[in-house]
Amino acid sequence: MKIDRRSFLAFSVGGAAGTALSPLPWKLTDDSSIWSQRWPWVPIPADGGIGHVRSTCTLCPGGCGITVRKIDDRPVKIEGQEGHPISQGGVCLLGTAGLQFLYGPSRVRTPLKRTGDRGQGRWTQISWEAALNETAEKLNTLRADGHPQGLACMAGTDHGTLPALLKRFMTVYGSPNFIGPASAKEAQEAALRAMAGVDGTVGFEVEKADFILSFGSGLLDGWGSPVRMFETFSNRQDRKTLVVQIDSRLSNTAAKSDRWVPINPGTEGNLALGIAHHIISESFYNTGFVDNFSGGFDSFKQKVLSDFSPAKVADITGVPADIISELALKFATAHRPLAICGRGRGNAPGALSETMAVLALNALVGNLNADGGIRMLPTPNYISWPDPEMDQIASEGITQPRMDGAGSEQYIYARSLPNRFFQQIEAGQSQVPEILLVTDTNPLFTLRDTKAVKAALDQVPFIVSFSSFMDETAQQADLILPDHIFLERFQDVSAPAGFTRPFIGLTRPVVAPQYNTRHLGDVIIALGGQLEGMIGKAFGWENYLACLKDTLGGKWEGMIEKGFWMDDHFAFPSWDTMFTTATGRFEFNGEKVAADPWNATAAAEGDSSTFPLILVPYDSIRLASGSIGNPPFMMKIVADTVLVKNDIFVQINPETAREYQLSDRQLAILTTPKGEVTVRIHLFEGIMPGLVAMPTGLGHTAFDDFLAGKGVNVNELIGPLEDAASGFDAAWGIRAKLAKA
Amino acid sequence: MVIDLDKCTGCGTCMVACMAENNVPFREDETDKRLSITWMKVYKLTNGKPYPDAEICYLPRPCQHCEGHHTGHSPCVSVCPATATDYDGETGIVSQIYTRCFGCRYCMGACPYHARYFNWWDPVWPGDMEKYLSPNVSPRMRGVVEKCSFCFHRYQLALEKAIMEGRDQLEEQEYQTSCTQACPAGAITFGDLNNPEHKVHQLAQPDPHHHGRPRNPEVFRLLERLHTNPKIYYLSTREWVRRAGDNYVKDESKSAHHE
Amino acid sequence: MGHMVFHGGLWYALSVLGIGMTYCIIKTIVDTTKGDGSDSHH
Amino acid sequence: MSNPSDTTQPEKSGSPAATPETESNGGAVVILFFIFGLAASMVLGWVIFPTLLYSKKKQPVDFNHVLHVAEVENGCQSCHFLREDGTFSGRPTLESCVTCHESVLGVTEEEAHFVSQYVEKNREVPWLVYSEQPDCVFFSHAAHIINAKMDCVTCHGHIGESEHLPFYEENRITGYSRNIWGKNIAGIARNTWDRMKMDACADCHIRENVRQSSIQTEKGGCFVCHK
Amino acid sequence: MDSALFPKGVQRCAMGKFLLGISLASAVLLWGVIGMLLCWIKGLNQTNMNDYYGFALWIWADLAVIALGGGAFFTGLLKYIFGIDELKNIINLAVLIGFICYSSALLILAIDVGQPLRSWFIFWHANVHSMLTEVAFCLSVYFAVLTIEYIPLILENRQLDKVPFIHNLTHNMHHIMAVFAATGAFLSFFHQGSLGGVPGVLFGRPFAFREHILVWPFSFFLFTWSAAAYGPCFTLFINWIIEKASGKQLVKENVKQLLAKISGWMIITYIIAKIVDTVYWATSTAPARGFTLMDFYSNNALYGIWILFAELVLCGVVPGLILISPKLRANQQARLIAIILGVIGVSLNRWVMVLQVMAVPVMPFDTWALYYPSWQEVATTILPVAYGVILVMISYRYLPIFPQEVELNPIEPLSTEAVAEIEGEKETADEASVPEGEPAPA
Repeated sequence: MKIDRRSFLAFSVGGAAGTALSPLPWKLTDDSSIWSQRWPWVPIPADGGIGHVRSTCTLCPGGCGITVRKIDDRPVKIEGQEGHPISQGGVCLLGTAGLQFLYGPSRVRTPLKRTGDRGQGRWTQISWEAALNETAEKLNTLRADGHPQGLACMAGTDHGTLPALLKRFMTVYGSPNFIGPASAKEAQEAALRAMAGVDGTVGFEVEKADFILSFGSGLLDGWGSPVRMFETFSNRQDRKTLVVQIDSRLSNTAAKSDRWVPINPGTEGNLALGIAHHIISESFYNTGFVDNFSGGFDSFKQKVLSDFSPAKVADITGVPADIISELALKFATAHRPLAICGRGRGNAPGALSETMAVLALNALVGNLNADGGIRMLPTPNYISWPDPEMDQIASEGITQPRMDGAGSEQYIYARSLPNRFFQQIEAGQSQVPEILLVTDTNPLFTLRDTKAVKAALDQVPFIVSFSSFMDETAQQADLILPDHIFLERFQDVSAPAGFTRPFIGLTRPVVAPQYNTRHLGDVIIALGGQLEGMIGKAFGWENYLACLKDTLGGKWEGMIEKGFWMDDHFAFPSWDTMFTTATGRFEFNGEKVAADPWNATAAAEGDSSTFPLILVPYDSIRLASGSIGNPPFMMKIVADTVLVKNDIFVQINPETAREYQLSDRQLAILTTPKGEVTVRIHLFEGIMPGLVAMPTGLGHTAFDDFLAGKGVNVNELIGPLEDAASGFDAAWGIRAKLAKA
Repeated sequence: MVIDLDKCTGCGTCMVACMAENNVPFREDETDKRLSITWMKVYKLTNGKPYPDAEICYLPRPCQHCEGHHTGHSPCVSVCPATATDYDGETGIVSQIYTRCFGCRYCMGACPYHARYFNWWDPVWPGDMEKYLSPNVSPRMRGVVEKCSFCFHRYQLALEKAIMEGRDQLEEQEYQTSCTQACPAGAITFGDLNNPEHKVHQLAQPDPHHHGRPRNPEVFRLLERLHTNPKIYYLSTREWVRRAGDNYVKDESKSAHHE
Repeated sequence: MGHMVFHGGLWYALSVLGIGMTYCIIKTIVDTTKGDGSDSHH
Repeated sequence: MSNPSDTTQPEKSGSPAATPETESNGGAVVILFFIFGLAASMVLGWVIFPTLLYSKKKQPVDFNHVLHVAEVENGCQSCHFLREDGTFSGRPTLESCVTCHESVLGVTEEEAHFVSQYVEKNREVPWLVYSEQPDCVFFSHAAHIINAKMDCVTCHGHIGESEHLPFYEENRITGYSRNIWGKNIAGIARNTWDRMKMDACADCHIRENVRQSSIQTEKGGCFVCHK
Repeated sequence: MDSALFPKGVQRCAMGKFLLGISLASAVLLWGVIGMLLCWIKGLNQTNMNDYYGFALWIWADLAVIALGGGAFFTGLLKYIFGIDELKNIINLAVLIGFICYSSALLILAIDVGQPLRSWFIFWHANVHSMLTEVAFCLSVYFAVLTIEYIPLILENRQLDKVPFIHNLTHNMHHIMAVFAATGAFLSFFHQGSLGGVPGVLFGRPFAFREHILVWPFSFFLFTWSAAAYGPCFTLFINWIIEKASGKQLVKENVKQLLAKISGWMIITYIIAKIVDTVYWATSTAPARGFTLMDFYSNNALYGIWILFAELVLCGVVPGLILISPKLRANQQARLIAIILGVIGVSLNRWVMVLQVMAVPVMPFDTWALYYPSWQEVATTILPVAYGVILVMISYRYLPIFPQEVELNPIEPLSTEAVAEIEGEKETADEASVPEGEPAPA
């Protein structure tokens, strides 16, 4: 029979019917949906047993306790640590996002050697042996040439065993150039040395104070230990504590305070003295303290009364005289008043006089080492290693002057002046280091006038970075010896910012090192061994862990168990014994401050005719502005009034906008003596007319695609301002102008 | 859930804690907030007054888990054609099942709080970030809607623990959402609104006769007048803040609120 | 309520269509095999 | 279907219908072909399709349940147990095996292989889990074992009585284990353990009235078993 | 060349010209297909939709074409149920348009959902409380009806019709078409309505929400009504285009006027109801939720009160009045303007009920959300138009869409035979049907 069209038709109809009666179409439909329900390219997290590890966060100087939740060996979330003395179970957003640093694309995964030009981003991966050998060789040659002081080292922190090891290394190597950080924290320590002769850290007992007068400190914007501040703020209502925020902007802190006192930027110090004036003239001050335990009060009194009359201060600060006296009254009559300083997050030290003025204010009401007052803590003394043997080269080198001039006659109270360090090099006024070691800091992003810093770095022949991330400074390095990050290593965290008790937090590995990185401590010890001379001898531990255990001695066991060590019963010395100045008294004007501290209002750079406006940087808790960049989770919650695509927004008052015919979200050119950038306008009623506020922490050029190229780094636009009294960077802003783009 | 707006500092820890807890993906550019998945979103409210009288208040907005004017008649649940989102009578949680959802987005149109987010892109975790994903929350594929679940997986885990210990009731503290736990200011309180023992009940004082409308005069709910009957109660001592929580026809007195 | 209208309506519609089409096809097959109707063309 | 050739076609197909004998013959042919089509597609759908759909995978080690169940004290729970926090440890880790197997015990090929490949290299065994549920499912063993007092067999069948591990059959499209849909391609289950799809769970939950808290469906709340 | 396939007694343009037209349309079609594939393969990130615009251009297009396709069910209703027989001369076109509109709507929906492979969940896991479920069911079932109504048209192709089986099938289907039409009308009533319910039930969106009658919001009835009212306008509009394109009159004036008149009265009644609804909504529904009418029409770049005026008056009352006045609707130009305004009016209404709903801020501290579609969205929205053009061209060329065409455009040489042919065919067909008429029910 012939297969004609009808037969074929019949065949297909039968086929269709049969298929419909078979599972094929139905199962396929179902399975295709199920396929879409678990697409191969959507990850399925592995399940396992839940565990928790306690550690300490080192992403900021806060020293909060954290608990890391793990599934089998995988850390999956960072949470707070119940009963931790600093963070009381709380955690901040940066800490919570911490795991993104651990696995992020910007990690440096193995030692790298630069092949292209600096900053070109061309690297070859090398072995640790090769990396260490090359470094050792450079160091040996430099030493052999006889000027070990040509070695400089920049570190992000001054406290703990790691900086101690670095300092020890520098010492036995023969270089005085260990450059630590210089932030508000260091400024406070400097002021403490100057006025109280105490070599230690300043603690602010916010938990107990009942009247907090904050001179521009962003208590809710990342100042001190952020979590501790958040908690203090939120449960202050129960304690009936009042917080007055003196700020030129309605910052989050100002918004949440009981009262916001707007002030001309950069004049907080004057206001402090203005308040002092009222307190003294009305003799609200604590005579018991002032008469018996202070020195230089008369000259201070005279100075304040003559130069800081409310009227005059009102004129400078823009704070009405009556409000000044009102604040003075409230402050002086409060049970436990506390004045706090350190602008914004406290990244910049500011003029020594500002800190001294605020410290003086606290002294006037006699709250030094009083409950809810200023706590003077001695430098943690648990690191007591035998003095290293020094060879000829070392002992000579160590006596050489520091490149940043810190500790010299002029800048006697400063420990380190990173800004000055680079300014000097760039200005050709100091010897250029031949080798620069950089760890845990990112000067090319965090220091004012990044162009100058870059120019200075360019002059340094050999730069070694120990950064865990490909940050701006690391990009300029010749060699990167990547460190573990805090989740992969042991470390002691001492003297957390603004804390009021002797405390050491323990950071411990919560996960095995993910990449081919090495603990800085181990690297220093290994490096020491590879150097000629006595250097190796100075490091008698086979590795860092051994060193840490040895150093902490009896504390170790407890720390392993609790995650920290704290001296709860620390007896604060009383007024008669606490001051170690020559006179044994609290010196209102400081002991040997080179320049007169009290006539120092650092004016903003630039002339008001070309630059009618003033640019002030502002810190936001949602933007990490330290050496590490914002993790993706935090970039995700940056408001669209701060950043849109790659455009950064500056806040201006609608009045200012009218003056320059600018409208909301409009593109504009922002110019300062240091540079010019394109920004977008955000109209904000909470900012003083005439000001332009730009967030810190944006404008990275390094790290990964989630951060690089977004916005502008305000440090490009602001130059440092050297404080005569201390050498600190006193800049708080800069003159600027805005024009339509 | 009760959120104390006087305590909230707008830091955003709740948002990050939520993302970290719930495997929320992210992209290189997240500045277009209408494409950015944030189950918990903190809004910035201003009182509209000029300098220096300007005031700011932050308002965190998770899914409101609306009960609607009759049980389970949430704006979103009632419209989902495939029952991918559901109202759980036991916990009062509005669930979202990503594998059931086929992405019609009707629920997003229905939600006045914009608490629902669509996965416009395939989720991608850069570097080795896939390693930190939690197995307790399933990652979402492209093309489905997702939203705050009140960290329901924590309830499931707490129940398992309770079962092991031979209990059938959970303690107040046993089940807390990630944002509640994380908030450094302690602004968020979480618990069972129907349980007089629980802090949330005491704070909000829900009125059973008016669909849980708060009896505490300093507490309000977002868009109370839409009768969505949400489970998020906001606490503020500031009148302008409470007023900002709902719509009022011009010169309408506050009392109109309770018509 | 909407429930019932919905289901009732739906099943009513489906069955009408089903029965209608079956009727047409069967009747057509009958017509065609009977052979008449188609012849009327030529 | 309408192309120029049609113009001449009607005569061809029209005329046979006119003459009786070809008519009947033609009808028979049509019916015959119809049956051919039907049969062919049935075979395709019921026999060939399932074999194509699933891939057969061998377990890394041919584990003998009977042997082990005899050795250990408390049956399945010895290796598949609830953790203290109520979560379930279904896939035994190497650790638990090593307690006995740090060196070769028996004489079998398999064990030698197991020890050399995994114990000595300290590698976890990549077991293929027959009852692996999709990621969107939250299954609480605690709720079923302790609260509902169910035994393993109800869902997992008699795997515990096997001397050799069966092939792990994976759906090539979905990547699921075949045990989820069930061996029967039509999805018909004779025993409680024949099928592990959602409907199987739901049926039991409805029967036992387990947290039927959904307002929409008046059945089980989604978040009872989903995550 | 393909003349053998033409309906009897009509003239069609040259093959070349025809193919040219087809290929032009196909080019546009291809563009749309590319957009469609991009959306399927890369996902909906190809669109400019966002979390505020979950519903956007596509859903508008969907609602619009369904409203415009409403002519099919309404004309069907009039012809088969109310037995207005003149309409048989335009119902084929109405059915064709309906078929195009509904198939397009389904296609767009298939692109719009984030997980097309799972779209059948809407049937399998249906939530019957959801308006969208109702839409999906009625839509697909009614599409089946339209297909049933369209099939006989295809089968009436001169060559196909020669196949006895097909010929009889066509005949039998015509025979019970009334039943199908009735079902179609019934289904349409519900899905047109439930489409109106889609925005109407959104009690979280004061701009969209409408008070309910039983389980349905006002908008439910308004949508059905407007579809019935404006659908015929679209049918007439397309008819006008085809006539212009072919340069022939295809439907007699009286038929057009009749449909126009019906449409006119529908529009008038609809617009009155719509105005009542709007007033009630603006004075009662919205204020109860804290909104005044102007809140919905101010503080944004696009949505001013003009849109309300345009929808209600310019594209509602005006065309309505024109079409009900015998003098005006007899005037070609006036009628054309009216039907175009009508088409715009209903589209505008659907736009407002979808996109403006998404644009209006609900939370007091939220802002207006405006959006513009990406080219992929535009392309995929135009795709159905191109597809429609092609289908119309083919159908017109090969199928007897317009029963009056032969009569209105006699072809000189063989006109008489041609007419005779047609008559003959008709009679025989009818005769043939009579005897089978009886046994059928048995």
